[in-house]
Amino acid sequence: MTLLDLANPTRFLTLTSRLLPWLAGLTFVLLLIGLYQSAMAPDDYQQGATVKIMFIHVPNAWLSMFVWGVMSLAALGTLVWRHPLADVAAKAAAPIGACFTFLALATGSLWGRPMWGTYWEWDARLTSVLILFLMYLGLIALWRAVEDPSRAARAAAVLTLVGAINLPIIKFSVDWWNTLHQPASVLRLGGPTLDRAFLIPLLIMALAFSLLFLTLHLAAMRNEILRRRVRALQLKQASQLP
Amino acid sequence: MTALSLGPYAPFIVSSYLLVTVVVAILIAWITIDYRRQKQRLRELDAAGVVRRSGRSATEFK
Amino acid sequence: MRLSGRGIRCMRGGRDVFSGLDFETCAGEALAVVGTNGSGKTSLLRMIAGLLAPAAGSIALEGGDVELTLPEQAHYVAHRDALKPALSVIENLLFWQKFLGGDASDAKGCLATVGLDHAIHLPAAYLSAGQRRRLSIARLLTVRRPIWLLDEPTNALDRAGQSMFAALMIDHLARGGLIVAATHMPLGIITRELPIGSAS
Amino acid sequence: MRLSGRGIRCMRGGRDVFSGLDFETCAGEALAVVGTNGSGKTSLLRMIAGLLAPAAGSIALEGGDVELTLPEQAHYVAHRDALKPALSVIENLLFWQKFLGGDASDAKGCLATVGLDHAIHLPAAYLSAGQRRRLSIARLLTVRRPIWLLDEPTNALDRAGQSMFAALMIDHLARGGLIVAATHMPLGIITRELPIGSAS
Amino acid sequence: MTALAALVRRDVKIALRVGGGALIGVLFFLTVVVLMPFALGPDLALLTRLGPAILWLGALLASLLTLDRLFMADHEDGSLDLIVMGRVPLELACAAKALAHWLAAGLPLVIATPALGLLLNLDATSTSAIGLTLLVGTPALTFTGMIGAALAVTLHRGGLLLAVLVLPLSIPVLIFGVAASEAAIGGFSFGAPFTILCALSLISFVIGPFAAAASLRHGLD
Amino acid sequence: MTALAALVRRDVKIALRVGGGALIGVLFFLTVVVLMPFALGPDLALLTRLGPAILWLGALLASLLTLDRLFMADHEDGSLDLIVMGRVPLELACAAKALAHWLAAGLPLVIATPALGLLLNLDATSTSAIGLTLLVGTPALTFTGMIGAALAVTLHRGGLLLAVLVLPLSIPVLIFGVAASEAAIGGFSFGAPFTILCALSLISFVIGPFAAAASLRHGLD
Ligand code: HEM
Ligand SMILES: Nc1ncnc2c1ncn2[C@@H]1O[C@H](COP(=O)(O)OP(=O)(O)OP(=O)(O)O)[C@@H](O)[C@H]1O
Ligand SMILES: Nc1ncnc2c1ncn2[C@@H]1O[C@H](COP(=O)(O)OP(=O)(O)OP(=O)(O)O)[C@@H](O)[C@H]1O
Ligand SMILES: [Mg+2]
Ligand SMILES: [Mg+2]
Repeated sequence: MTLLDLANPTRFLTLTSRLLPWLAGLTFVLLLIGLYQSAMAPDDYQQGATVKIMFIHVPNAWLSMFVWGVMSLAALGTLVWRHPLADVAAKAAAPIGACFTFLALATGSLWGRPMWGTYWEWDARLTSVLILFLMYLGLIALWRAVEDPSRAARAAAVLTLVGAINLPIIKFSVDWWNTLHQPASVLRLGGPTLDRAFLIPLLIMALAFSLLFLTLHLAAMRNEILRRRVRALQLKQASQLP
Repeated sequence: MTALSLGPYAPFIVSSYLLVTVVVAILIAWITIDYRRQKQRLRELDAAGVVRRSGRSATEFK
Repeated sequence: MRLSGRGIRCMRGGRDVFSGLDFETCAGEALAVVGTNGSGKTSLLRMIAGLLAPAAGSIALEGGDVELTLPEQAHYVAHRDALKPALSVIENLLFWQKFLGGDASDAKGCLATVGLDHAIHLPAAYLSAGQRRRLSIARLLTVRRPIWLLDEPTNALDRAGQSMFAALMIDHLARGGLIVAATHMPLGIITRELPIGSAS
Repeated sequence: MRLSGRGIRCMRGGRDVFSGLDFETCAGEALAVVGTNGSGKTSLLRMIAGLLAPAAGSIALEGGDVELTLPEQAHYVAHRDALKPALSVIENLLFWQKFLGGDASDAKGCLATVGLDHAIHLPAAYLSAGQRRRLSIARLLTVRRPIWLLDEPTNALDRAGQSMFAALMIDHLARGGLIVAATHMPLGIITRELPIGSAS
Repeated sequence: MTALAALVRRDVKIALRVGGGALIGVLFFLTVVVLMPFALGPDLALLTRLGPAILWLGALLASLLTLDRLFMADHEDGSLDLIVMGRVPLELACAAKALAHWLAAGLPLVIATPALGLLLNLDATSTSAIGLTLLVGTPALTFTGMIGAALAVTLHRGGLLLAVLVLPLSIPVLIFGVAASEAAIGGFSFGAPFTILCALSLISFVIGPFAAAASLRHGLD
Repeated sequence: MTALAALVRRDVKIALRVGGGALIGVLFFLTVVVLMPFALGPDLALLTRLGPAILWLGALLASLLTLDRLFMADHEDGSLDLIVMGRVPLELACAAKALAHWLAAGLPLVIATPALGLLLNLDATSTSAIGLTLLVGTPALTFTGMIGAALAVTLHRGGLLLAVLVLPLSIPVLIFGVAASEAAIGGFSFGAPFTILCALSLISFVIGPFAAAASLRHGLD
């Protein structure tokens, strides 16, 4: 099966239906391992037990950006190649990305209270993530506000690509401005500086959440394809009426 | 396994894990319910005798 | 019912368009206002509709409903068709029916009369020029006013639409209605001509 | 110069309007697109103008200026007349002439041709429906494109206006121009008919 | 009655469909509140102090952004002609349009106030006080603004001119709205400014529709 | 070239005629600045401190209030069809329209800054610093906002939805504009935020027209 075959929505549906149970199972197992590992991780000498929040905060934070990246690729697919599945991928990803972003914000706040003494601070990292969240909401609103999916897809694609400028700002905000938030310790030039005792559970959790995203995204894409089929058939039904 | 000792900030840790669980659960639930709903609609359209342009029935995957 | 105007003078944008215009028309009769472009046909219709004040002269209705003013007994089909693109065909029609107070039951019937019944739930944004015009005509039918003010009503209608509309006008006249229409085309019914602005 | 379309399929708002349409027309010829309301005449014109993408099929121009695309060699007279009410007649015309790049000197001459020379400095907001249409025709003359796409161009024109416009079209064809017009009315010139959507 | 209800329903429906649904209003206020710290600086104490002002400015902004189309849209597509010719008194029709505008642009703010209060670090009493003043005061913004919207139609003008016409009219509402909210937060007498705010609203309910209808009736052509 | 100049001239002319002339822009900012003390309370020290923020919020407001009609007006009367069919590249035409918008809605603010600075009790250096940041930054507001304006046309949407889509994009401009002004007032390093502001403007000059043209080209029908 080549990539070109996947372009066919029907082919895509068959493939996902076969793949989804396996993906879901794998995600579940990895999540369990990751949770166990993070429960067993030692306390940090500075942060105490609150370091456990890291194991869910960081994967969610990474995914919040990664999902926008996926949507940007899909946007290119929509605008440049006019690929039918690209619209579907972009639309299906937005609510999931919004959830991850919300979780990154919420767990960050819950971590910030004990660490910085405040839930919220208007610093560059935090606000740029909040902007990301607002842009996710804006995109979802746009998708919901426009009935014609292909029209909405092109508009959303333009907006997604423009919003992608926010990603490097989020990533490097800690380096460009001195912020409360700590600088990168895993995804940085010159390798991770995090202790192995934290690094391994973190990486497992990150992998588990990525798989979770993949699973949910494929399932949501399947729903979206079905929704379009329903819409097309309903339109057809309406025009068949005498 | 010894009981986890989460120190003075236990409420923050527990609530963040809980929050993640709840949100992910809502996401999963929404996606499954959505799937059921779309399949249901397709079945109704099939029953109403509307066929796709390719001539296949509405619920057919292949 | 008798609609008449005496010595009407029309000024627009500070310039005289026509003056000293007299006209008179009765129930069951269609008056076709004819004249070159810019001679003031639309302006005259808007004066009858109460949307524009004559610079001199007066317009009066005799024998109508005494509790209502002239504009309240008329319906005006203009170039701009008062449709909201975001609403569906039936939503547009039902709104005007409720707001202007027409016969509540037969909105769908009127849509069928003008041949739009297959497009009932389509957003008005999707309508073609002629379909919009047909929807305006459906509104004219639903609100049921005795006086019809029509500004080039057959514009954009196809031939079938034009004869359909001619039949509707004949029906309206037969029931004692009154029509004032501005037009460059024959309307397909017997009309009395009111030429204005002979030397534009 | 030869304009042709092969197997054109038109979808609007997710619904099929027409499909498998072929047409062909040459310089010096006028093609009249005819059909019932909603059959897709306007949609076809917009496809030729490059404003709407066909769902299938293609439209090609042979023998035109090779450095320019088809839309760049055409001018489209639509229902909406692209006039700004806040600008005067001549300001509107001169803007389009400069923007679309027409022959600079004769804007006033074109206004005279369409009978608007007395209204040169009037704001476009003051124009009547027919006067607006005449101004659109003046623009069509000033920008001098070989391909004219006309959507019910004689709407709102009085009889003198219609024959004036027919003469202009004949002149354009004689100079090797090409006309595609959607219309319900006879245009007053010899045309080849392209019926679409026979069973709407 | 059904005529006016139909008008309100239509306008709300259009506002929701064109504006993108009921949630967009709330999202808009969220954005405005998020925006403020960028402009004013991230000092949370200052933000809390300015809380009522920020929410009131958001309300003013939302009504300004949407008011200019209140009558203009109906004028451009010819609906206004038919509304004027109708049997419903023009004053009532204008009031119905303003009510619909408030439902789409003012009410979401009142509903979102609790959430926005959290972001601005306001406590429960302050939040509810601000919510109350907004509930009473935002209709006044709409009903005074509609005069400007009607003038815009008859003058064939728009853009910033409208804002210049409308803003001075809304200053009293803004003053007493903010004053009442701050009184509630600071523990001063809430009653006095609040009463004045209510009075302003009531006055605007009368003057707005009459002024708008008068200018429409004499200005159409 | 003459084609683009004609487009700019036409749009400015219309904006001035419809918006009520060149002075209205200045008057609008005057109103906003006069309004702020009512919302924020008449504490002059606070007002001075918030001076840059107030002026920047005014700029944002002015561009939001007028941006939504940037392409919509041309779409509704059919001009956009002819512009798209024209021989001028659509990106350049979009840029010309944005330039005209800035001339009518942004430039008046820059010109009025000295007078407004007096009202807010700012000294000469602060005023000129703010004026400079506004001169550099307001074009960025227009050029990012035009993306939203183009989307509004292709989506047939408007109102608050547009503001919700546009505001997040303009937050960075606001941040660095205010930061640079405050740095100049407080005597910190003005260069760094000002350079970023310039960079943002330059980026928006590229991205804005391309994004707007792309969305218009794919979205008209
Ligand atoms: C609402 C508040 C917060 C937000 C929006 C947020 C956002 C983010 C984002 C977007 C990342 C990924 C950055 C990258 O990949 O370079 C991240 C990573 C991280 N955050 Fe947060 N954060 C918040 C609060 C906190 C707090 C309070 C702490 C701990 C004191 C924290 C600790 C970390 C750590 C350790 C990383 C991993 C950095 C790395 O190793 O690369 N965050 N956060
Ligand atoms: N913007 C649009 N979105 C979706 N559907 C549309 C749109 N415009 C038109 N349609 C639909 O496409 C079909 C063809 O429309 P079109 O305007 O091309 O018709 P037409 O032949 O020009 O009709 P008329 O004689 O009334 O002008 C119609 O059925 C109409 O409902
Ligand atoms: N809003 C206006 N303001 C000022 N003058 C106007 C306005 N509308 C029209 N006019 C002028 O009034 C005159 C009559 O216009 P009107 O629209 O009544 O003409 P008409 O007979 O309907 O023409 P047509 O056949 O072109 O529709 C015209 O010369 C026109 O220039
Ligand atoms: Mg007329
Ligand atoms: Mg048509």
